[in-house]
Amino acid sequence: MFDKKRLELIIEKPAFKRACRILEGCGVTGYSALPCMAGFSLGESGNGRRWQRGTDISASGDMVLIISIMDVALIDAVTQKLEVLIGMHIGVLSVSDVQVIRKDKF
Amino acid sequence: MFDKKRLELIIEKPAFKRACRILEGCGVTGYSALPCMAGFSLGESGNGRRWQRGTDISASGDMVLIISIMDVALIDAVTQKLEVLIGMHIGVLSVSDVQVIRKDKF
Amino acid sequence: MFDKKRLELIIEKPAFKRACRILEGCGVTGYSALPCMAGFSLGESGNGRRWQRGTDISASGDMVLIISIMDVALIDAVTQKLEVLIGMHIGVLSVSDVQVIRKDKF
Amino acid sequence: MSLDLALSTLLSPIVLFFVLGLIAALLRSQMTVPEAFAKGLALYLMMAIGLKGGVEMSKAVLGPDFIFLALIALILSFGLPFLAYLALRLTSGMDRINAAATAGHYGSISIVTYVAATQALQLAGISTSGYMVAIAAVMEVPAIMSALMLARKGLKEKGAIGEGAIGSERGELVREVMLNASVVVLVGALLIGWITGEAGMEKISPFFVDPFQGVLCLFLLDMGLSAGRGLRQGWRDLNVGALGFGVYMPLISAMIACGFCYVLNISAGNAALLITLAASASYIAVPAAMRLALPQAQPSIYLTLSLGVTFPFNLTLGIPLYILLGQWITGL
Amino acid sequence: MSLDLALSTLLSPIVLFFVLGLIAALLRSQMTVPEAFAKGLALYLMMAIGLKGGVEMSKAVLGPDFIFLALIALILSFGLPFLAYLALRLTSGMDRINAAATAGHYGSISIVTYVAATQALQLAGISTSGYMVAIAAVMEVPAIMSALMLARKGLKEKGAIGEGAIGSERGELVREVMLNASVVVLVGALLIGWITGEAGMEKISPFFVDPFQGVLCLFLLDMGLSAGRGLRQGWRDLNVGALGFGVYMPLISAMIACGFCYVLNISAGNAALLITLAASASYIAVPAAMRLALPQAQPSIYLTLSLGVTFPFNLTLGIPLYILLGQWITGL
Amino acid sequence: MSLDLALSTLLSPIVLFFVLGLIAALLRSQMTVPEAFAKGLALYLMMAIGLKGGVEMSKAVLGPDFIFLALIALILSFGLPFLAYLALRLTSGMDRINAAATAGHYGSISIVTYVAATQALQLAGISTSGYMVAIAAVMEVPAIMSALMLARKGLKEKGAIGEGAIGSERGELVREVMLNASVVVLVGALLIGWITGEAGMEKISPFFVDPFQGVLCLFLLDMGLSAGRGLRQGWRDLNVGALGFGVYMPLISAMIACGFCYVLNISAGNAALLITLAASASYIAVPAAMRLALPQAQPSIYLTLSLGVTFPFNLTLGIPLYILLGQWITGL
Ligand SMILES: Nc1ncnc2c1ncn2[C@@H]1O[C@H](COP(=O)(O)O)[C@@H](O)[C@H]1O
Ligand SMILES: Nc1ncnc2c1ncn2[C@@H]1O[C@H](COP(=O)(O)O)[C@@H](O)[C@H]1O
Ligand SMILES: Nc1ncnc2c1ncn2[C@@H]1O[C@H](COP(=O)(O)O)[C@@H](O)[C@H]1O
Ligand code: NA
Ligand code: NA
Ligand code: NA
Repeated sequence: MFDKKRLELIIEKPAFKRACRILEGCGVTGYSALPCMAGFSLGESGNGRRWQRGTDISASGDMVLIISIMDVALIDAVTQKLEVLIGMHIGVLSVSDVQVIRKDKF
Repeated sequence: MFDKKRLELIIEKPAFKRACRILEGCGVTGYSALPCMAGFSLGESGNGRRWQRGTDISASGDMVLIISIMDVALIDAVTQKLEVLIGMHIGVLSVSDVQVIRKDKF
Repeated sequence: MFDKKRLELIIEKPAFKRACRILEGCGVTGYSALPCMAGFSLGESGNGRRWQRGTDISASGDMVLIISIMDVALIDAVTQKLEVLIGMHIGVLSVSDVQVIRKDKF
Repeated sequence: MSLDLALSTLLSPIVLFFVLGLIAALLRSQMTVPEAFAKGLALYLMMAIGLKGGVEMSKAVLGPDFIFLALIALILSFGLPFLAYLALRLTSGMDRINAAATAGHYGSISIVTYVAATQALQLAGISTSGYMVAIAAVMEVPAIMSALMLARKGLKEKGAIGEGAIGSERGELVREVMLNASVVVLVGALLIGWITGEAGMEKISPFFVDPFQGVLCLFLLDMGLSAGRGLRQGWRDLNVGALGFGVYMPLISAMIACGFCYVLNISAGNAALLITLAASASYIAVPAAMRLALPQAQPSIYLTLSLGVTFPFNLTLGIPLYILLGQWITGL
Repeated sequence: MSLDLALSTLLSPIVLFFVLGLIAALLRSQMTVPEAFAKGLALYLMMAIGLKGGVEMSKAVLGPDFIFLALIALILSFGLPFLAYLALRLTSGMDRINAAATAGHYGSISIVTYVAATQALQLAGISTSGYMVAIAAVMEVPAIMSALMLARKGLKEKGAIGEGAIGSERGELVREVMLNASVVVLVGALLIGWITGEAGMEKISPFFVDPFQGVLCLFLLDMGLSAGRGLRQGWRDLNVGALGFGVYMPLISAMIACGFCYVLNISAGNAALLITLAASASYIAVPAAMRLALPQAQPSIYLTLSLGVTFPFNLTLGIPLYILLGQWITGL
Repeated sequence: MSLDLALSTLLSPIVLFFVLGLIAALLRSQMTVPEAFAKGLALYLMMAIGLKGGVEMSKAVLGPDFIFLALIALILSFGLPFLAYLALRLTSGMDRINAAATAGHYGSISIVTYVAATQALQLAGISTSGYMVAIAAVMEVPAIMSALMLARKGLKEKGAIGEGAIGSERGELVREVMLNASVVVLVGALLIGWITGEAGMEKISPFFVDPFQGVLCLFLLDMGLSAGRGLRQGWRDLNVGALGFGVYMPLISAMIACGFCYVLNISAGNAALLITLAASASYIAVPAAMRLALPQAQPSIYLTLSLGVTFPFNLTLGIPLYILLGQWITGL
């Protein structure tokens, strides 16, 4: 098995396509997106804010989870570019280690 | 990048709000929930039971996946509290290591 | 906490049941499936192909994300069997380390 | 005449679409009705039922008859679970907690069974009162309380009482149970129908009245699929005693409701509906409440029984029988 | 007569179902209308509105009256945000970016408010022109441009201008705004209604005309749930000045529209509709555009105001008032 | 007259909504019909078609004519893929496996194209038989078997035959193909319509008959969006030979069906429908089966051709042509 990186980005739906464009621009070999149904953020005020799908008819508050498995060499460039995006948009980014079987697929 | 913990809790929908309350009570800075569409559990009898969304009109059998990125210092308290919950409710809990870019966000 | 493996398989819907059968056949104690809503793959031509739920009425292009937490002893057999499947079907497989609280559950 | 009734019920498009779904699921067809669509239809059906009932109620004066009937309905919903619990414990060897949860389902009601009965009665030319919808709403919730009372002993045995679930979250439980979607929509639409009356109904009847039966067909196709899949996955968890319970319990409930009807001296149509309500078992409101209040109980047991066994039985054989019972008891 | 109008609006099934949803959400019922189902209904409503308007337009010749009205509508949609921005900055202490985003919502329109007004007018026996749907479509988008212009100063202050979002992705933004679902469906259906005319409509009216009011009931139940949930979660982010804005801004917009109506000398029904459009605030097209173009603005502010405060106000008290205003101004 | 027919088909609301969706997708509007809603509508349409056909069948006696027609249909569905395969291999240079999978789609049918043809025939005052729905159902599946036979050679070349997919899981494949949703619902509703007849239909026709055309408009809006998006994403994978196939193959199929119609001596309406069925290509049942049985084939090829090229062609130009063909061949 080969070591790769797994990027997980939780981002608001209106910025979804921007995130995709960034990922594609960085040359990742693929990604998958899943719809979130609810979420919570403590926020700076410490007040706490919950959201839930269906609360907002414009669906502009919905979040999307994007998973992308990529080469270790790529991860720094990708996170740097995405950092700018989640500076503007609501989002959460994390990276972890994974093993894959097909080395050249990613 | 900074080391954090990623908690992944798969829990039945009726207990979803309880799980959220526990997470919020422990002071996590946020979480996201995603709807599951199917699942399988071998069970104690070794018989194996599959479920699928849409099989049960009350939707009380549906499962939800909750992801929460949190500080390493928090993870023990959170898992302990959630352990009680999944003692009562159907659920699966796992923890892994992740790296993030914004240290204070989590 | 005990060390286990977390398998994440992103696979096209028509092969979903096959993947489940393989997992069950290997003796995993459970899995959960989540619906994807969009995805991208660079492909061999380097052309890049996006898909999105709702683009295809037959829904045969939809992808499903399967998560299964399992014992370290099991992971090799499972990935080997799944490798054959994703040789034929569209899919992405990755494995990572996780910690769980209930040792015997997995 | 009774055979006629049974046949015309069995061969109505509604029942036939249910059977179609059932067969498709048992043959393991991959066909599904999208969940969001089915839930939208369920909402439509409850609104339509509530509105129709409300308009009927706005035309008549609600006398003491109604109050008595509502009281009886309350007693039935609250009381039947105790009987069901006993029956389950005696015949199926089910443990306390599962028996209590299952029993709760049989005190509460199935609104689709109710609707199917009103359709069959209409076909047979037997009139019913609009306020019966209110009676149905009354019977939704009390059974849940009985189930929780019945489960106390089992929980004590397991040492599970006093834990978070039942202790601090009672408020949430009460709110979710009292304000569950079917109660809110049914009672809300009933009130709206009552307030706006015939005049308000006129403009919305092309949506809520005319297509009603057709929508029911589509919904019952989905119910058939659900019942069939539930049955296929769950029957292994049930022994003969439990499976039998799914058929004889509705009959016991029907007989008891019969007795009350005799005492109350109500019309044949209303009697048939009350009997049907008593004999029907919940598969929406109660399972959701049980996962919240009694997570230790197994859904595969109570859902299989209520949706996989009792619902098909009532829809096909039960309803004609309950109509005959209603006619017979009021003719005595 | 004015009291009559208010009462018949308030007690129409449409408004009552909205109130039912609102109450259910405020009481924290878990009830929901499945999202996919609600969006499907929204689509249906927009198609039906567009078709009806198009058929009406196919019967009459569009004269200079229509052109003038469309021009006024454009001015209103483009201009009102500037006023709203001023009002917000003066009374609520909101920062520049949030004020700009919120202001944009009040220049654009709510198609459901528009429909509710047409229903109330029909009930009151006041006739309106089919082309008013086109006027509504005209007012959807310009306000978004005003919001972006208003936000420039705030963005410059923050040093955020010139960044990717506003720079290179302008093309995408323009496309998403001009081709958002409501504009496409509304304008498309309008054209189709116009092309096929009365003859084409005949075959599809059992679906698009007869059940329309009933579908609206179901949809408003969902809107009530959304408004209630939005209000419960968002009111903490709003001070009294901001909350007040949600009520007085529609009234200001209504007065200004009134002035234009007087100048244009249009019919009472059309005047009532134009006033309603001016007074209504967007909660579908504009929020989606704002998340794209002004991600720094907080949805909890603008959505709570537009959906949680202004929409309920317009639906209940606003519409009767706007109808009276329309009658009064054309009677002068 | 033929121009009239073409024009009235092209300007019917159904086709116009399809074109609206197509344009919106090609302009990259973000508009969507929620998937669950669209699938619910598809279910409704199939139930309605089946029921109507069944009721018609219950009125007449099915003679040997029907049996012969069904046989011809079987032969067409089974045989056309072989022709399609040849054509693809000769003109487009597609590899064996993709050619086989694509060919399968053209033997099977598109039920929406069928419905659009019945609507156009009705408009033109040409009568058809109810049992044609059964003929459509007969043609759904056989083509899949042909595709698998055609693919064998390609699989052998690749050394992929004998692997799990085709070996041990044959049972599942057969079940999924024979019991796919469209076959189950179509055949099931047909039987139900047949059993309950005119009497049973009466109560459900306000749902299944009156709004049918309107629902079709909404559904075709979604089809237009799908076709447009498929086309935009998939055309790059297709060369001119392949794209041309999407237009000339339906014409070849139509000519062959024409020949059979001449031999069978059936009515002009039925001939038009059989020709349409032969000329239409599947985009629901067959792609799903192909992902299961021939995962090596590329969906972007066969779906783009069937949904993005052939369906729009048939809906707009094809249907009027097939109707004329039907009239011409039966007039010989
Ligand atoms: N590197 C990746 N990370 C996550 N998902 C991927 C990745 N590559 C492909 N996918 C998913 O798998 C689908 C098919 O990819 P492929 O197997 O490359 O054709 C894509 O549409 C994505 O949903
Ligand atoms: N620590 C976290 N772990 C997982 N998801 C989070 C976390 N923090 C925020 N989110 C998600 O991101 C959304 C917006 O959070 P924020 O960026 O803090 O406003 C929330 O509603 C959650 O869905
Ligand atoms: N090992 C596992 N990995 C992932 N999901 C699991 C696992 N075990 C159980 N699940 C999920 O949890 C549900 C209930 O499992 P259980 O708690 O074993 O009854 C299943 O239907 C799955 O959705
Ligand atoms: Na009962
Ligand atoms: Na406005
Ligand atoms: Na064909």
